Amino acid sequence: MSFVFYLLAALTVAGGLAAVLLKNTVHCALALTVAFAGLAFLYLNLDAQFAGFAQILVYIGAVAILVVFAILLTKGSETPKDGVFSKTWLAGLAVAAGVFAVLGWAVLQTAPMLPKATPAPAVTVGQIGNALVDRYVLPLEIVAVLLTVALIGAVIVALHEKEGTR
Amino acid sequence: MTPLAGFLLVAALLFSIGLAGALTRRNAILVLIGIELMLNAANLNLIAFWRYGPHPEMLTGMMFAIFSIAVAAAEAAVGLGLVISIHRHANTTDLDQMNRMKG
Amino acid sequence: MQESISFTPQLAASPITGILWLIPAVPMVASGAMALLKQAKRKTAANLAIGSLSVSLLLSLVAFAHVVSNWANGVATRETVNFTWLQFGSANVDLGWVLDPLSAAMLVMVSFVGLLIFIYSLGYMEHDENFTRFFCFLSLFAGSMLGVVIANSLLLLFMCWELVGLTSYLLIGFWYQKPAAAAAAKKAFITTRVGDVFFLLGIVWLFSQTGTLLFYNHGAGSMEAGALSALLTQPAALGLTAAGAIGLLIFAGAAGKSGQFPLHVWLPDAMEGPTPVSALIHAATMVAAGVYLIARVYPLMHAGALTGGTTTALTVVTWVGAFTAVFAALIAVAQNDIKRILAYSTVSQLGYMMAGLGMGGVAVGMFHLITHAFFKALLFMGAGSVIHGCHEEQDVRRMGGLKDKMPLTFITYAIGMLALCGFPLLFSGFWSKDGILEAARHWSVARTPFYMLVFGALLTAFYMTRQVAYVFFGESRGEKTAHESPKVMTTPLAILAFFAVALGAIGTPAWPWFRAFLEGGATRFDMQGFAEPGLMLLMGTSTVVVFLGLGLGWTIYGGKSPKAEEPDALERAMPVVWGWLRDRLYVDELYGGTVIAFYGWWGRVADWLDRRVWGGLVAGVAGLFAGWARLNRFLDTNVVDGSFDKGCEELSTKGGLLARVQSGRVQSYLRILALAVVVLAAILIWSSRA
Amino acid sequence: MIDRLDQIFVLLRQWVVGFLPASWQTAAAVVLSVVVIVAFFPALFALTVWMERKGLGRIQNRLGPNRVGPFGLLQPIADGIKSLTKEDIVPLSADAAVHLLAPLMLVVAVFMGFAVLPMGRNMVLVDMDAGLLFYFAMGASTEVAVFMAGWSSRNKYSLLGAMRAVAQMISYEVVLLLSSVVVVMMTGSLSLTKIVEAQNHYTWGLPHWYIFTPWGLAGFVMYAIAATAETNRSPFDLPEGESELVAGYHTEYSGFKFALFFLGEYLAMFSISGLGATLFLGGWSAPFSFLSWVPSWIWFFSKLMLSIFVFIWMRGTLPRLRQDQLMNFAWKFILPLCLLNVFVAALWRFMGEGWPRWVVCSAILVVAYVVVGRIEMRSEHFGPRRYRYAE
Repeated sequence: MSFVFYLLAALTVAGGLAAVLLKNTVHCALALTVAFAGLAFLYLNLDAQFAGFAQILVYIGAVAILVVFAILLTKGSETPKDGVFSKTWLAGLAVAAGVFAVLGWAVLQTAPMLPKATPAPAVTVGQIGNALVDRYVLPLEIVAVLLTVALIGAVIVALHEKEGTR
Repeated sequence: MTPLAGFLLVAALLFSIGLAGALTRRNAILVLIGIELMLNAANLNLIAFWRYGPHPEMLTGMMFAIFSIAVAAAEAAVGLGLVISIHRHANTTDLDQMNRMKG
Repeated sequence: MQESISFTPQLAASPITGILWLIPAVPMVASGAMALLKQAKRKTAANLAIGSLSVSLLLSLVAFAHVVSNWANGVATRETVNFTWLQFGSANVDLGWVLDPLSAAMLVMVSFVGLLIFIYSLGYMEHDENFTRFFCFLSLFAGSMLGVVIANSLLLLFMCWELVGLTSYLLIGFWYQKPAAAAAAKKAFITTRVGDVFFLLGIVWLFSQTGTLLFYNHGAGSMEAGALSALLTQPAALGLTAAGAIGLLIFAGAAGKSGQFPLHVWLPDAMEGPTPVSALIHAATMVAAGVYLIARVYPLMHAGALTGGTTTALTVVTWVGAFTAVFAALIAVAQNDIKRILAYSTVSQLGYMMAGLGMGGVAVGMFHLITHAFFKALLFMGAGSVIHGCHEEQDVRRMGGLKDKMPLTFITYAIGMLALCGFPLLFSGFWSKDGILEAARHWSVARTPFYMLVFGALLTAFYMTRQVAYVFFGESRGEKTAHESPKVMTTPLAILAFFAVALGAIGTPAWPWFRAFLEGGATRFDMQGFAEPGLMLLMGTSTVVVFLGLGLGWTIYGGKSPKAEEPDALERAMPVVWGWLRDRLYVDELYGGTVIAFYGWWGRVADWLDRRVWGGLVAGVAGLFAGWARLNRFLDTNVVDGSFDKGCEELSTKGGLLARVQSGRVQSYLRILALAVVVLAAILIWSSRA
Repeated sequence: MIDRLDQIFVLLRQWVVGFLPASWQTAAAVVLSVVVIVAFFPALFALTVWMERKGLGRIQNRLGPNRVGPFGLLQPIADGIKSLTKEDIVPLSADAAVHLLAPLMLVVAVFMGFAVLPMGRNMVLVDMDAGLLFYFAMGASTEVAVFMAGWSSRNKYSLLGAMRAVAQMISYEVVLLLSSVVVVMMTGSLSLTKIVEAQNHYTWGLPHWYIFTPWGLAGFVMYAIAATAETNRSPFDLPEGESELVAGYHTEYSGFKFALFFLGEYLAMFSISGLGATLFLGGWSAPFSFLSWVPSWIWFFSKLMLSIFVFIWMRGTLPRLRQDQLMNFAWKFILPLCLLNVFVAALWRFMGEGWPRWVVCSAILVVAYVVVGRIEMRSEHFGPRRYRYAE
């Protein structure tokens, strides 16, 4: 467990916490990007170069921006008077805590049997590409279709129903 | 503690944080943010297992993560689109007020 | 990276082969574009169609030149581009295209004749309001026909084959307002389909035996020694080898497309379509596709033949062909519709080609195919021009004396007619037909086909003379006065006429260029070709026969001009036979009386069964249940309801309480979900560690 | 001698690093190159600003800066001093933290991009296997910075500018990626050094640059357009259109922070031009084989400066687009052509050597360009907008 790992983990978790705790929605979104960045660095720390960069490209470059747009379009940026947390926040928190308890317990239970540190696998982008078009070609196609459908669907859902516009 | 366990713990923590956010925030967009966090925690798991698993050269976990990143992007697009259209109808993104589908 | 692309073809030896696929692709794309056009955009459509086909012609010529140059350097061209189309399990289906002398020659013929006919249609379809649609169909047809020609895979060939069938259907029924046209279209489609079923069976069988549908694949193709020898060892029913049986099945498909005897009935009716269509599809190209198919799979048909001998498949081909030749010629004698006469003559000429393939091999059959394509297209377009000139009159008895009114049409038509009759020495038809007769003379199995074909030649000369005498000589019997057709129609006629004469030059015994080209031998000009024993005699006979036919025809019909109503000269002589012939030997009636009648009867039976038996049963059961239901209703209303209603009220109140859970709040649901997950995970882990 | 000159920077670095203990050397080498990059490009930036102002002056028939130093050469330095000594104003209602972070994040992200650019033979900071992906990832994260700047200023002009900028950058980033994909398809690698190596061959003294192929040319043109939009340069400079919204997302910035934005913009221009040169113009390879004795880095930077000049030229020449035109142009015109270009590249690979692929590929591209262009120009997306008053 290197120092770098602890640093990145702290960064990521802090970003996540800020993302769900902050009052101002836009701040939440920005904190989310911090968490994403932390995750990307964790991937790099796991020798998953491609996944790390893809994470930055997709999440920071697209998803975060998307969230921000949504916030501004729904004027959610101003904080409501009656608190940002729902009435049942306590129950929710309890459940989340329960989930973490179970997961953490499971991890610690199984920690001894987990594999020890292994040599870093040398995976080039070329291998990933070949795997994509050969072993994983069907999932690839399906994801392509899914993305197209999602694109069209999102556009249609967000369209004005007013005739005259589009 | 093995490195893998560390990553798994971080993932678990992140997942719980996301869940807490999704369960406690009132703003629909923030619920989506929480869900994004949960997805990312799952990705972290996948990649950690790929890295320390028996056959990293098979790329299985990596592929899983890449595909789930793509799917998550689609999810975000559609979810936010829904939020926007809901806001256009009900003029709110407060989930406590969106309870018209009660039984 | 190169390896990661799975379908990288073994790249063709020459660039032209690499882009051979463009030849069919261009017209197809053009037709797709035309399909999107407005009907009003006639000019654009015409430009698209003709432009695209001329591109194809250009490429075909390049390919042809490439093959010829290779041949001149003593190299027999056979360049293929194959790629995997589908892959299931271990088997994979390959498609591909091939450039060899056969396909090259056919390519040039199809695209050239096609182009001429396109140009001709400009004039012919001028006044049709569906001009654009017509050209869209035409180019689709041209594209798929060229696809058939270049296909190196039986499957690809079959696809294009079906496309060709579809376009032929669309074009025959082009004037779908005419019930006759619609009916003819249906008939053509269904009849050819009968053949195609057998064809498909053959394909499947071939695939199951050889595991590939490619013709040529560097020794691994189904038309190459390895596969063939494997096929020969496979016995099939009736003492046939698998090769023979598959050959016969494929021949059934070919017979369907090119109107061989049992399946010829659709072709004459197909004349309901516009004349350019008849010229392009039902004379020059599509009907020849069957012959081309046989030529393509000739190695399969010929497999296992003893030296100089023949195989069962080829024998069948020969007999069917010879019979069709005579049979159709007989019928043609007694027809009065100008296009029907030509149609039947087409059928009989196709019979000649089949017989030629069966007895003399690829070169003989293909040569007749090529020459016939030119002069028959010429004849049809001439007929079209005549019909156009006579204001859509098609009955030869209502024409006459046109040779002065439409001189150009007359001259070209006469040339075509002489070529078809096989007028000695000058005309291409003579040489190609003589090639077939020559082959028939040497055929080892039987002599009968030879005599049949000679008789057929006599008949051909006779009915053509009759037709020409009716149409162009004597004085006019039509109501309206005829006029010559516009240049855009007559120019293609002239060009075709030239080729109808000139093409003969490449197939004379003295200089068998075409045969050498196909079979890849050397050739040079020497008169010794004629010195072969008996050849002169043969040529003499056919000459005599031709003159006999012409003379007969002229003596009976020449000069005089009977009224349309009064019976035909021959009819007076032998009314009974004439009746048979006029009624097309009752083949249609036969089918009508057997197959179709049976279906009709069976349909009525089924209908009756439905109405009476099943219907009665259903009604009875229904009645039963209805009665039971009435009983139930009585019980319900009087017995059950009271208590039941109480129960319902109870339930709804309790349900209302329960429904509180469904608060409609997303987060509450999510919470419950998460809780469930927690519990589940806890249980799992607990059980796993215990 | 020649290759000494070619490798001069590499050798210098080795020489300097040589003084340190072996264990530090690798790290020191990296630090050294980073320092060099961080020092060099701002200098280039100063030069470019002078060039731009002079060039615009010529185009607009003015003299341009001519007071400070010979030909006003010292003008940029004067500007720098001015902006450094200026008061740093932060609006009262502004979100101070974000307002501060935005310019830093922008500049850092932009600087990151240089890490993978091969500026000469063996002259790349980190030769990453996924270099191109890294570059685009960094480019993507600038958008967040721009948004932060615009939003944190609490100023409607800034917000509008930021929104425009982000929308435009996202849209054109898609085009940027897709037009670079063809190169990756051909090279089979995301590593920029490999891409340059793949182009560093010659037939009859002419280079195998990708721009000299149908798909390469099309890709380069689309890349150039997308790059112009990505760097918010005229004619795509709506986010800063001073006539429409005062200065876009950096309206509320002054002094050093503003200077950082200014710097970041030009650095982005440099790096994106460098990437363009690397992808399509053969990076540091010489245009003719007989010129390959000239040091590689000279070629790289001359190509870079050439494209910078083109940027300036365009800015002086072309009028600004309208927002809806901009978007329609990205999504309805360039994007389809980009996708087609990918297909064409595949076809090119499929058809193998020989003249036919040249004919076919060029034909497809030209026809598509003409047809799509015709259709689009007919539709009202590009023509004058029909205003509907009193809605």
